[in-house]
Amino acid sequence: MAVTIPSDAAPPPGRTSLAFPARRPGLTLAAAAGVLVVGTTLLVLLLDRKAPGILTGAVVEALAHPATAPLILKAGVLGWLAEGWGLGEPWLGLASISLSLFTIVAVFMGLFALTSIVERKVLARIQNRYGPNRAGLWGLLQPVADGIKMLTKEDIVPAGGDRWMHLLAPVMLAVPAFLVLALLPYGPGMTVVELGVGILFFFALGASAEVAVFMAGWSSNNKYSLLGAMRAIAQMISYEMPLLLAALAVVMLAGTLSPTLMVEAQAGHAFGFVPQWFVFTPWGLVGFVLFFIAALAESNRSPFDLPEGESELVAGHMTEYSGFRYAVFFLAEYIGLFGICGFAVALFLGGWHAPLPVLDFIPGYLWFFLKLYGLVLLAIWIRGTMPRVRIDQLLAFSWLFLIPTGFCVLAGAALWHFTGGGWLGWLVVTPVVTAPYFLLLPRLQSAEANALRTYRFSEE
Amino acid sequence: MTDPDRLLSLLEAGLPGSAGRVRRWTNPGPSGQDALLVDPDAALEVALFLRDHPELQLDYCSNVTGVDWLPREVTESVTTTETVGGETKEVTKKVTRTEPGYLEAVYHLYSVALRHGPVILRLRAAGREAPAPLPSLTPVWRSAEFQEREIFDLYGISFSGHPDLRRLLLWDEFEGHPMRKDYVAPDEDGLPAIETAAAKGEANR
Amino acid sequence: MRKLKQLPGVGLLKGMLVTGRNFFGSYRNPRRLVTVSYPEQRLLLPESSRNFPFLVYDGNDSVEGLRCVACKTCERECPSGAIRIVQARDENGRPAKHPERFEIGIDACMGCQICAEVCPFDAIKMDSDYEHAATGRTRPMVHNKLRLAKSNTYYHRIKPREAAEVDARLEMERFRKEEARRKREEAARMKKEAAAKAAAAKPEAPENS
Amino acid sequence: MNLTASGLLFFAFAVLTLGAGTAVALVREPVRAALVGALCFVGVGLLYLWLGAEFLGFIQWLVYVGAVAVLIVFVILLTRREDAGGETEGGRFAGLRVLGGLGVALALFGALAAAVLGSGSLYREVPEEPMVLEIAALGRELVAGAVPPLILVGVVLTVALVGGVTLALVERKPDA
Amino acid sequence: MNLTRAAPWPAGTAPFADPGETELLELSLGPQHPSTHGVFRMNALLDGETVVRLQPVFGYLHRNHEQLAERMSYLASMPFTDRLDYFCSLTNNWAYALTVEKLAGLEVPERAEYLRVILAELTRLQNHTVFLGFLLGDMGAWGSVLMYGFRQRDAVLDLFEALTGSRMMCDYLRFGGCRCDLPPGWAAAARLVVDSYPGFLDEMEQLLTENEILRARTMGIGGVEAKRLVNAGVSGPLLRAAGLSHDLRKVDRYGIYDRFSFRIPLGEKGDVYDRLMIRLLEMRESLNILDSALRDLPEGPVINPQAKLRNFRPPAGEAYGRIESPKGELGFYLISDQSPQPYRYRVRPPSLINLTLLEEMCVGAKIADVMVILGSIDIVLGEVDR
Repeated sequence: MAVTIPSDAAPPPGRTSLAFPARRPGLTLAAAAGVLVVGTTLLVLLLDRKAPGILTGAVVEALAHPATAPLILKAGVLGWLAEGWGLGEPWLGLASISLSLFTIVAVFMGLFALTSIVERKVLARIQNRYGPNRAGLWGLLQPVADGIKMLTKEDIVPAGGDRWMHLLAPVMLAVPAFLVLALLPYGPGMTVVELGVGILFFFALGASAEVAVFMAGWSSNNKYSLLGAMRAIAQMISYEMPLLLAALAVVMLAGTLSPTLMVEAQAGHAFGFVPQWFVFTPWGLVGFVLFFIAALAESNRSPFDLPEGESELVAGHMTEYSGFRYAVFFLAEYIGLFGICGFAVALFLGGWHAPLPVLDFIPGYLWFFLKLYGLVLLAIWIRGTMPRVRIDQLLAFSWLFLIPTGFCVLAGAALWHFTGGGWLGWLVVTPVVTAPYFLLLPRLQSAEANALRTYRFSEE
Repeated sequence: MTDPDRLLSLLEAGLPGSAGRVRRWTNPGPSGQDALLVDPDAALEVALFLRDHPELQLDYCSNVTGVDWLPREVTESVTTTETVGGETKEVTKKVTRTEPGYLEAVYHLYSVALRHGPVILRLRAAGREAPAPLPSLTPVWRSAEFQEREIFDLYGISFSGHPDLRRLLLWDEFEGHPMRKDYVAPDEDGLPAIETAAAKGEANR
Repeated sequence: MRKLKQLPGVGLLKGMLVTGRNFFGSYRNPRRLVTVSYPEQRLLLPESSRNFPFLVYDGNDSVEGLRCVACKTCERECPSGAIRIVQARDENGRPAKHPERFEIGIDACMGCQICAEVCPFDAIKMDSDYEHAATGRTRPMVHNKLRLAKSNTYYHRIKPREAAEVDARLEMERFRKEEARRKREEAARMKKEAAAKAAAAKPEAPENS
Repeated sequence: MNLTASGLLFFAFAVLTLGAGTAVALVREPVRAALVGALCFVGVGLLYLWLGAEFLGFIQWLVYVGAVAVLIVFVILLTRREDAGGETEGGRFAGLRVLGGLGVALALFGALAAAVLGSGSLYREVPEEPMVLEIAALGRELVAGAVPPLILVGVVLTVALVGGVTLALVERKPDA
Repeated sequence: MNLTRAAPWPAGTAPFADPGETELLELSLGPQHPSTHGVFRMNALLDGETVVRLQPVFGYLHRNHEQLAERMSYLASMPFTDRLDYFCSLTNNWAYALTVEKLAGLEVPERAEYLRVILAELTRLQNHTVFLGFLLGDMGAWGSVLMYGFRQRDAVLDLFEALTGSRMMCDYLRFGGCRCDLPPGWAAAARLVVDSYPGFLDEMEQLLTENEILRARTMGIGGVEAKRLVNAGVSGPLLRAAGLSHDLRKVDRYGIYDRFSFRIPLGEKGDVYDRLMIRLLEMRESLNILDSALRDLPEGPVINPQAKLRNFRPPAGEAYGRIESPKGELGFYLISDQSPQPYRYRVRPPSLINLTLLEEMCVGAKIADVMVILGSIDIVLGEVDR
């Protein structure tokens, strides 16, 4: 029974309301968008005077066909640099690389800021409360507030801990997370670094995360951190195997190690509307589920958030971190999650391909980010529901169930290849792929846990 | 079932030597919960007997409490026969003597199996300054472990035979036993005493 | 031992269903959301909600109209010793029927309403206002007589039913006291008349004997 | 000495690798030594990348930084503190020990240098266009040509692993 | 003053005869720790993740409640009983009032008895609701179940606030009855809350009972057989989860519980899963009691007219009274010497005594299980340290 004081009533005397919840949200949003659009057009026109016609032409053409808008814009800017500033070869190459890197980092930092507020809002709504809505419109400025808080908080290095290792650990975790973003196939021809061995690079960087987590745990000179670090290493090692196996199946079918070619292998639609994504094949579906579970474990997301299990290890290897370096850990975890979900999209969900041919007018990179964000929201939903798994169950689940399933998925992919797909493929591959689910999983749980408990009532 | 007289008769039957060492203690209040006053040295065997006797099966020691009885002036009329001026006659005089204070451990026992109780045991430790150690009943009922440690902590009765006798609530280097009636808390926080009614001590008279 | 009849993993999905339903439910009907955004919206407290005591005064003069007669019952009964009363002295030093200083340390007071319960004159009641934040830890936390005194009309506004009951009771007492006083006067007058009649009767009696 | 950009890069990677290598020997703290060792492996991976052998570079990172470095760290953690070896600082034969160590090092370095110079690979003409590795070809080569050694390596590795685990188990007294 | 160093471990207690085998890690869990339900500390000796020894340390919230009560009148310590087990203030009040009535031989009118039963069962409902939330929070479910529990519990707390004036610190019972009668419309509001509870319980059961991770985390850990529990003085849901039918509402038949027909749920193995399910089933039984109690709530006075409010001096003597609080058997032992202050005031805390076998439950389990086992015992530090 809440009585609502009309929002324009003056706040109670002597207490200025810190928050400035927008009086009319719609108007504020429209004003902000308007300022943004007008500002950019003015900027473009201003810059255009240096090399007339190139920039404006590129912008117009980009708006014309959005599918390859980023490429056109980049070409336009490079052309503008060459004409306007008369830059030579080394500088142009440098400019093109930095342009790509700048956009990728900007996009993913924006995504990180958005996710940190979306996660708290979705978790809040799951728990029937509002979530942060004080900083800015609907709480959208909360990431800015968090950032400022993290910057101003004191940055403590524990005495007795190993100072340099303590300072270096978050960097060692964040750098690989960002490097992985360079490999993701955002759109046709839009992969920042076109490596022939993209997947291998992804796994090589993933492997270095363990060393970073260990450095954090060991250098904090704190028993909780050490326990957290040991758990993190055990978890990451045992969940890298299923990740590898699921990816190998796709490598085998797509015949290449580069994610871009894998996405191209999933082009086209069968029977006019069913997309040829790997997830719509029996081995692909099980492989995707396997990949997603292992992805949750790799990025320490619930229900596998054991390293920083609040209830017992306070914050695991991040216990002794404060201030901005704690924020870097936070950042590394989210960017790592984006990286892995990005690969899941590239490997199984058909990268930039639209689910239905009729939807092709939406540009490829939008599809990629939509699917990526769908997986991130699924991870948040899981985090709001499931309790944490215990360390021995976590390891047993990986070694005794996920890895055998991984081998079956490999076998299933091979069978799919030889049976040429279609109904026969489904018939042959499905039992092979789901065998561990029916045979191994029930045995994994102790017989006692499977029994349905009966509760009697005392007679009197 | 738990009427003290019946218990005393059962004790006589079961434990021959316990006659002199277990007496009935009557509760003046309306609650009708009389107790058994047990001498410390007989406490362990009486406890084992009460727990294992088929008719009693007092397997649940619900509550263990310490009580600090201050020395009390007791005035009672004493009739003595004296010879005054040749003939002997009865003389009743008011004699006030101070009964020495003592510390007491009270055990409330119940039976979960037979659903009866409470049977109350009272063990007295002579003297208040250096109370004689009482036998611990933790070996008989494990529930007494923490509560006996609390009595040791707040009253100062030490229990012989307790597996892990340390202070339960206060830190080990604390001097004094706060629940004693004559305990005065040392004023160590150094702040000026706020003279509220309670602090002046005459509240709630 | 009956085995769990469902496939492993289905229990987790059912759990996801519940949280999903709650997520969309919270948008569908906002009544599910229990929290309110506090400074702008406030929960309507039930009538009997109590936080800190206040002194009731009749009429509109907060010093003269105080019901409190400084009998110090509440000071004695207060469990946390938060109340301090100094009884006023009239001009020639005899204790007067109102408090010169009445202070409650609201940091010590735990709002247990025992003072309101034991007060024989209904002079102290519990207020449901909870916004007493102050900048200092000692001085501002002690509310003096002026700050504690609130009018009976305020009491009627925050607790209508309870205030009406108290007023009815006070009215009844006043009426009964009035009644008793009138009966005493009546009796006194009757006695005086009787005495006067008796005196009048005596002078005649001697004449006619 | 015409310093091209890639020459500069090579020089940097080489210094990184060698520096990390010597640091492993000199650093007092065992855990720090392990981590600097990981840095040395990264340096070797970078050298492969500089040569254009991306596949080998990433495999180097995956295997050495991901697994071997963590293995060394675990070994340091799980062995007991006290018998971590007394310090052999100072003592009567300090001088002799240093000389001996230097001698062995020089001998080793000499043998290595001779082998490399002798092979004449330094003077071969660097091919203009670095050979582009065709992954599929590599895969076919591995599976078709070198099946027996591949399986043999796998078996040896498994046996070693299982052996290590049973040793660790036996050493711990069975739980009472 | 060395506060941190606990007592040395008695020799030879670790399963490994010579700790030289692997280095045992001594970890102090608490007193400032996210899931110890307050300032409670455990000194754990760990071999890797497995607990070898566990020593609880108490006293961080000790305010010597009993000494305060012995220097105050009987009425003045009633609001302090709210602060013992601050989740169930009304059952604390009832235990204290029951013992003083037994001490002074006071009768309680009919309507007051009904009110006491209604309020005690509402307290049990909201305590078990919040227990579910904390247990799932210990297991890492990020507070979703906790928030559902708080939302449902809020309705009950609003009922308490409408009747007693405060949500958690009710201070409502007096010796010989209750402080004031129901405000108009309270019974109807209570009826609404009781009717909404089964829906909430069904939702919780769908979320919990078949959840594989929850079953894996709770089954088979923390179990002790009934005989040892009784000897260790454990009471309440822990005992019934081990299959022993001991509920003071049926054993002592205090108040008017014998007029209501309700059943006592019993578990099989007494592990954490059984304790969770027993509390869920107990909530349903409380709903039955509330239905019948609200239906035939009689009219009449709520307090015994002879009971004096101030300067209350019970006759000399002593009394021990106990009730079935949501945590277990909550007892009060009072000795009166006819003065306004009790000569001896003792609280029998179920939370403290239920912790006697904590070490036995935790040895051999993982460090993550220790938190879940501690959560399943459902302790409140206000009652443990008094």
